[in-house]
Parts: sequence; C-alpha cells; structure tokens
Amino acid sequence: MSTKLLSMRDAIARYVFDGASVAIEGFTAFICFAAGHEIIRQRKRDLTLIRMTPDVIYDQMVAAGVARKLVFSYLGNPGVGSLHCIRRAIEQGIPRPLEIEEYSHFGMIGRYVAGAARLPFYPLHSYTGSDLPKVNPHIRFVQSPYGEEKVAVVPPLNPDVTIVHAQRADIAGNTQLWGLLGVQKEAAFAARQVIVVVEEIVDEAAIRSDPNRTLIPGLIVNAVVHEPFGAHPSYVQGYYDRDNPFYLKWDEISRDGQRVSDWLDEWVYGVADRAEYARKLGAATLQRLKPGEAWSQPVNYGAYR
Amino acid sequence: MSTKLLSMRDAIARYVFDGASVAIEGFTAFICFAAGHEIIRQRKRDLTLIRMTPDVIYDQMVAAGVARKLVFSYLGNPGVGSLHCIRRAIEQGIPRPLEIEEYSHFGMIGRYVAGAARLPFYPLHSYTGSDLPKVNPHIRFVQSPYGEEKVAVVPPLNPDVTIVHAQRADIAGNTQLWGLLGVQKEAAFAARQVIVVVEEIVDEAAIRSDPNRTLIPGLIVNAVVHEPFGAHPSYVQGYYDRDNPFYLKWDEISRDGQRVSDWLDEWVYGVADRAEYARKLGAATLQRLKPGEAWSQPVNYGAYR
Amino acid sequence: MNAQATSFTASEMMIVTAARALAGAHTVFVGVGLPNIACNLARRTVVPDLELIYEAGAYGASPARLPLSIGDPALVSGSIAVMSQADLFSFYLQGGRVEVGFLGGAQIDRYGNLNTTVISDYTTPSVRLPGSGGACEIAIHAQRLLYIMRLSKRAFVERLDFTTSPGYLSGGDARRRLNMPGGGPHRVITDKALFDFETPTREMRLASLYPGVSVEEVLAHIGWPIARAETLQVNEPPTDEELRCIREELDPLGLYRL
Amino acid sequence: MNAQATSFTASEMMIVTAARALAGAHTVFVGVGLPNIACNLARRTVVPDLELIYEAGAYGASPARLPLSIGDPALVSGSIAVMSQADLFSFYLQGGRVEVGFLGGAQIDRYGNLNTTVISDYTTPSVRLPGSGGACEIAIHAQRLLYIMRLSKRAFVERLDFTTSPGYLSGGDARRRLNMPGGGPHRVITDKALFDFETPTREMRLASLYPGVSVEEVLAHIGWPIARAETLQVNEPPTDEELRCIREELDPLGLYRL
Repeated sequence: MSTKLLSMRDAIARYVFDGASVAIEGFTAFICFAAGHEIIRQRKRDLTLIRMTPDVIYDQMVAAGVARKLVFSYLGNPGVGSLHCIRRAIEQGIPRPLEIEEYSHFGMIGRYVAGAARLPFYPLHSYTGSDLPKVNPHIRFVQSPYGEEKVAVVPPLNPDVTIVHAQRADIAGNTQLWGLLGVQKEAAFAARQVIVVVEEIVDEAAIRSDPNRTLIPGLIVNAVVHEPFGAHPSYVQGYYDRDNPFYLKWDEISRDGQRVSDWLDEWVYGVADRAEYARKLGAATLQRLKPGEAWSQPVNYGAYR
Repeated sequence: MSTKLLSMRDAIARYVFDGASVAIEGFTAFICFAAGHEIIRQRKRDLTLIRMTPDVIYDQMVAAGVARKLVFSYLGNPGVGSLHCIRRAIEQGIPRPLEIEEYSHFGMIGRYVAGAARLPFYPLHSYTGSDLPKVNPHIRFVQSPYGEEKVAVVPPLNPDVTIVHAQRADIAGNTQLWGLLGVQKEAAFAARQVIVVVEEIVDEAAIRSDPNRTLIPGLIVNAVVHEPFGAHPSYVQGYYDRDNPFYLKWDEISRDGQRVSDWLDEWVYGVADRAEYARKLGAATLQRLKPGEAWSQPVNYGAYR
Repeated sequence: MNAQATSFTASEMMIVTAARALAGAHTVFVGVGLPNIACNLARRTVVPDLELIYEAGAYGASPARLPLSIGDPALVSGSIAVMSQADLFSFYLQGGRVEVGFLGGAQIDRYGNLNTTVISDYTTPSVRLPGSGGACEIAIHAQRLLYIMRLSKRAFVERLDFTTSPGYLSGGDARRRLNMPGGGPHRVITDKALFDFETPTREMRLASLYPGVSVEEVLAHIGWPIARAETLQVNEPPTDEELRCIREELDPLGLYRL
Repeated sequence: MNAQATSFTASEMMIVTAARALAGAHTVFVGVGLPNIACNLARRTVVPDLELIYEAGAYGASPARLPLSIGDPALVSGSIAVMSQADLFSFYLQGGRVEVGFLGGAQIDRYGNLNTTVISDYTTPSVRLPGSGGACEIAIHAQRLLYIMRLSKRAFVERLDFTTSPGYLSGGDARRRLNMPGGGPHRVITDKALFDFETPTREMRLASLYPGVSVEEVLAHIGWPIARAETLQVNEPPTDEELRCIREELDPLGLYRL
C-alpha cells in the first residue's frame, strides 16, 4: 500500500489552484479550519467556495480575499447569528464583490449526489412556491414520464477539490467517520480531487475490522493529511467538542473589518501551521473541549475460513 | 417505549394479506426464509413477490403456489445455477402461470429509492442499447433539462409489506445490521408496512451506543420478530454462515416437482415454526455454520455534558 | 394543569405554548433556539415519546445538554440513529416521516409564506439573511408546520420581500394544486398571541391571546388587517412545573429568558 | 515467466489468460466463478494492488476462502469498505470508479452484445436465463469489459435472441453516440482463443490462439465469419506458479478444473 500522506502545506499547494472550485464540507462537525487557514496563508485567489453552510471558516476565507464566488444553502453562524464578513462582501462588496449561487439544503445535497453518481440532474420535491428558482436559473423542473407530476431538479456539482475531515484513515486514504456524516461521502465522490484530513492515522487492520464504517475509500483519495485539532473551533465526534465560546466571540470580532484583519494576522498568518495554532490555543482550551468517553459496543463480523 | 414484538405467525397473519405485494430483501445475506416459510404455511395467495434476486426462498414460495407475479432483476441460484421452480412456472405455467416484471439490479435499487423518497421516478444511466425497455414499459427515458443528454428512469416501488432480516433490534424496532447492507434500508423505507426479523433483541442502550449503525428506525417498523436462525440457509454476518451445501442440494431437489413437494411437506408444512425447523436442522449443522470471531474495534462517540 | 403562581417572560410563554402545540405528535423536526427548548419541554410534559429529528442527521436524539447549534455533538451521542443528510432529507423528510416542522423567519405573510433570504432586493439586499437551509423542504413536506416568531410590523408584512419557503401560497387549495405533500402552516406562536389558519381561504387568524394581552396590542404589530376567531380564548399561563423545567433543566443560564 | 512444464486444462488456461488481462488494472468488478478465481490469481501474480469490487457491496475484499457466491460472508470480514448497493451502483459503478468489468452470458454477437435473459422468445421462452443482474450497468459503465465464455456455436451467434447488455451495439461509434461512459468490450477470453475488438468497426476479431489450438477449431464454434488479426500470436501456457496458485490456493477442490 503506497502512502498518500502529505503535510497540509503540500496538499493545499498541490491540489488547490487559483480559480479552483473548492468544497470544505462538514455539517457543524468536521469542518476543516486547518485547510481553510492554509488556503488563506498560501494566498490562493478567485476560488469558488462551496459548502451547504459556509460557517465561520468561509467567513474568514471571504474576509481574507480568497473567494470570487460562493455556492451554498445556509448563510449563518449556527446557533449565533450572521456571518458578518460574508454579509459585508454581499451587501457592500468588501473586500471584493462576491458572486453567490444559492440552493436549499436538499438542493445542495442533491447536487453532490448527482455529481458523485455522474447523473445529469437530481430530482427532488422542493422549490414549488419558492422564489429561489427565480434567482437561480440552475434550479429547474421536469415532468415525470409516469404522470402529470412535476418535480424540481438541480444539476450535478463536481468540485475541483473536496476537503473532508474525519476521525481516522490509513495511509492509503481509506477513511472512517462517525457522528454527523453530513455530505462528506457525497462531496468526496463528487470531487475531481480529494484531500482527507484526519485526527489519527491508523493501521489498515483497524479499517478492515469494521468495513461498514468506511465511508470514503482510498480509491478516490489523493492526499491524506494528519492534522490533530484540524477542525477547531468546529469539532470531531469523540475527539473534541465544538468551541461554542469561539463561535460567539467571532460574532463580535467579525462585525469589525479591522478586528478581523487583526485576528487573521494573529491566528492564521501569524502561525506556521496547525500544530502551532494548537499550541497557541493552549492546553487549558484543549482540555476544556475534551469529551468524556462513550464507546460503541463492538460487533462481530465473524471469521469465515 | 411500547413493544412491537410479535411471533412470526402473528406478524405474517397481520400484515401479509392475499394479493399483497411483498418484498423479502437481503442480497445473498439476511434472506428471511423463516418469513417465506410462514407465508407458505399460512397458504397466502396471489402475492406479488418482489426481490432483486428471487433466490431459493422465492423458488420455494412460487412452487408452493403463493405467487401471482414476480418483480426482480436476477433470477438465479447464486453461485449454483438456475431457479428451477421459477423456470417451470415461467416456461410451463407450473403450478400456475407467473407474471414477471424485470429490471436490472440498479433499476430495482432505484425503484426502492424512489419509493422510499416519495419521488415520481429515479434516474439512472442504464438500459441504453438493451432490449429490457422493450419488454418492460415501466422503463422509460427522460431528457435532461441541462442539455441533450437522455437518461433512463424507473418508477417508485412501494411494497405493501417489506420483511427485513438483521442482526439486532430493540423492542421498538430500532434495527442495526452490519455486513452486506444490500437494499434493506431502502426497501424498508419504501414499504407501507415493515416487519423486522432479528437474531437478537437488545436493549435500547445497545442501539444508542452506536447510532450510525442504525439503518432502520423503529419509526417505520410495524412488527419486530425475534427469530434465531431465521435466515438459514442464507446467512447473518457474524452469527452463521451461508449453508452452501444446501444451495447445491436445492439445485437437485428443485429439478423435480415431486421432490420439491416432499421437501415442502417435510421442512415447511411439517414444522410448526422456525424453532422446530432449527431443532430439525440439528446441532451439528448449526455448529458447522458457526463462524469464528472477528470483532470491530469500538469507537468513541464521546460524552458531551 | 396546576395553577399559575409565578411571573413569567414572553419567551417563556412562547416556549410553553409551542410545547403544548406538540401534544399528540410523534416526530418533530427541531430547529435551534426556542423550538429546541420547546421540543425538549414537550418531552418532559405533554409528549414523553416525542422523537426529535435534527436536520444535521440525528433521529431520536437525547441530548444531555441544551445544544447551541443543531449540529451539536450532544445530539449524536446516545441518539437512536445518525445518518447522512442525503438519507435524512430523502427518506425521513421527503419520505413523509416528519409530522411537525418548526420554522421561523424575518418575514411572514397572511398565508404563512416565509422569508429568510433577503430584506429589500435579492441582488442588492439591504440585509442578507441566512437563506433557506432546510426550511423550504420542511415547509413543503412536514405534515404540519409550527412557526415561532415575535410579533412586529417588520415581520408580519403585507408582502414578503422574497418567498423562501411556501406556506399556503395564495391561499385556499393552492398547495394541493401544486402537489405539495405536507399539510402546511398549522399555528403561529408569537410572544403575544397564537394564530391559526382554520379557514377555507387559509388566511392567518388570531386564535387566542396570552394572559394580559389585548387585541389592540396584537393588531398594532401586524401589517395587514388580520381576521380573528369568533371567540378569542386566552391561553393558559405556564404552570410551575413548566417554568421549573425551563429554568432549572433546559435553560439554566437564562439565554432564552428574554 | 518461467517455463511451462505441466499439463493444464482449458479452464485453467482461461483463468490464467483472464488474470493476465488484468495487468495494470487498479479496480475490477468481480463476477463469481472463473472471474473470481482469475481476479484472485491476478492479485497473487501480475497485480498485487488490484482492488476487488463485488456487486453485493464489498470493496477491497480479501476473502480467506474462495466464495461460492458473490455475496459470501468471507467477502465482508476484513474488506476495506462495505456499503449499500445504492452507493455501490451510484458512486462506484455509475460514478466511473470501476476500471474492469467481467461478464459472461449465454449468447454473444460480433459486436460484443450479450444475452443473459432468454433463449427464443421473451414471453414464451424455451429457456429462461437469469436476466441482467448488474450486467447491463457493468457493460455501460466499466472502463473496459472482459468477457469469459466457452466457445460454441450456440453461444457465439449471428443474432442474439435478446440483448441484455450492450457491447458495441451496431459497431463503430454507436456507443459514443448514445453517451455511454464506459469503454466497451476489450477482450473475449474463451477456452480456445482470445479475441479483441481493435478495429474501427468494433467487430470481434480472433487475436491469439491457445497452445495447440488451430484456427479451424476456433472458427467451427463461431456462428459468423469472424475476422482475425493480421498476425495470430499464440498465448503463453500457464506457468508452474500460476497453476500452483490455482490448484493449491484458489480451487483446491478442483471445482473449476474442467
């Protein structure tokens, strides 16, 4: 088994090019801030950023000027309020105008599914009576060939790069995650290139002990990055908690462009990599975010010889 | 939590009515022979039998005269050869003519998905250049609204009853399975009524210790049947092996209508229930089918308080 | 219900009213904030068997703490099932398995149509709101919809700036004509009164008042001449037990006391 | 390859030829029977990194025994990933992730179209065959197709009784005109000779003979006047190591020796 291990720096340098469409997925959980920060540090430009919920990571990336366009379905700081940097970009063109392409959650999910399954469209019951199709010409309707019924469709989405965070993978990129699965699998299969970022690198034997837990096979993975705490202030089920105080604090910081700049200087440009970021966060914070234990009951797959 | 536990006899009597469409799913694995045999014993009639791979269980049910129609995608004794009883019904109308409605595997999967998702159709890239659409008018083609591309579609499938075998459930029907997942989830969500048959009834706490393993929620389950060895001669991952010698033996038995009758008399009509069937199989057979142990490595979901 | 003894806030009255509206329900699609507290209160009072479904992909969640977001890890550990969002939206929501959906938004009109997208124009908005998320699908598929919104003339408007999620559209049987499977808006729970849509035109209607609130106080916050039920009931105030649950168990920090 | 010293059967020559045809491949969609042995032989000889995909839903299987069926439990335990068949067909096969597909059938025509459905008429068949299973989709989506079939005039026919799975259809660029993503038939591996489709018309062509087989012997079993490559090679016989693998490890009971 040949290794796909790369540093985050090398993975981003190799696979995220200026003008690329990039999906960093993860629904509240598993959001790879480490990858987003490295993209900012490498001053990538003109990216199309794709995410169901842009969240604080895309707020930071938009503020840093890496994005030309945003494809999304929910533009909020979850449980807190607005994403002020993205709002400034949309409402005032600061730091630069931001093109948007907007769906509902199910529409975004469907786009990834169609992209992963090489389908020309994904049908869903949505958008009837909504103004969304009026502002997004990609949302269309088709007639069922079995009756009068019409159904909405969305086109496939194939990001140039999808970045997925998870608990563990082997060096070939066979990746297991548990907790909120979100659209991690679909976004990975839909992508032209896949970077997997994990808390732990494990032996192939660990993967093979529970094959139903493998959502993303090494087959579709280009790079594996070992990056503990790579999702902070988002979280990784069983590894660390969501840093809710940070999400609340970002609501304040992000209202002021200067404070955002200062924050980026200190926490992104000012650190070399995620390891330095984690040291800077400090042991007390990491300790505060450490959950108790709640182990799955193991299951017997049986040895068949 | 109110219990949904029923005996197999009561579950079949309550939910499988004459003329019903019934899906007993499971791809090679998890095939609920116990349910099929109880349907034969209760002399249900005019059923539409639905399965991707009718397998030996539907061969037996067709021979016993319960079926009017078969909806399927692969008509073989897996790894062995023909399903001779079903062939006699199709080729010679014995014991009665059998209507067929035929798809490919992906077409059947898509029909369940559309049924489960309340979609008017499921699109797939298949059937181009094949004669299948000529003999099955339900297979149609639609034009993509995003270009010239045409894509095949199949209509939703909503069985009156789906019967799913699995390793374990709690008394509310929250069901976990591992191994070959087949279309168990999709067939259950597509059904009007769901009977879950399991090797073990477990505490709700076992289910909650690993929620990603729960494929079928009690929400959609009408009855839970506790039926150890209920899938024999098919198998249940980690519990018992496939009885390959029986599949080979059925190839001989099934070539001769009289031998099939004798077999049904002895092993279906001649036993009261699956417990008696298992006793009749005997300890040596059950021991022969017992696999060694191969446990999944447990994962930590974390305690968040 | 036992007698009301304690004073309570408008938010507490909203939470209690929302929880009571869940009586008899089996499954609810939970939003964050007030709906989240209301659903958990309902489980402790009127519907112990209520199963909570979160759009993040958790079914039968049993959170040990009140989650800040609908993707909180506490919704995962110990829940009955956690699945991909493709499965959640396809098989649970679109599959018709969700009974009650909770929604809220920046603007609502008389037919229960909802705006969570923009204030003013879409391409040059004065305020860019979060957008649909799953709201558009919840509005279409849930068997019945409960809205939770504070009364204000900016929110209860004659005409939406943008329709994100459909209520009864232009009223009457417009939903049915468009083959929408869900039942549409059922109640609007506000900080002053409760509204329903129990008329053939499916126009929002003042159904009952909270204790101490006058009809005029309500009408002053609604941007159109709203209909009212023939006899206006007054909602029961929170019981001691409901208030104890909220204050001691569900929101000990008082984040939603206001 | 080391020198051939031992005698071998036609089946063994088929298995070896199929295994060698996998050289350079990364993923193969495995059918049961001969393809299964061939794929496992390839992993032990020409392509150690070959990943086996089974339509039952297993990826990266590493079976400890030779499975009778493609849904054997030995394909699950210790494999890399096991998924729903919806995911397998959507994301792996239709998603274009499968490089080589193996197929066989009752009838094949000059363009590699395949019949696994009926002999004679569909509604009143003289023989009802298994049908498509996943074959129709494998034929459309695999980047290249390998067929394994024994030569016989009943099998290699001028005209199929039923087209289950498309090869090159009417030949030439017919596949491309129908937007079929997969590359189509690549080789036909028989018990006497190897065939390819390396011509503009995409007609099947005799490419090489097995040791000791004459051209006439081959032509006698084909129901149309088949083309042949300009120079006919003779395939290398099985090596000792290949035979040892088959006989000692993969098929110790000799089920596929015939």
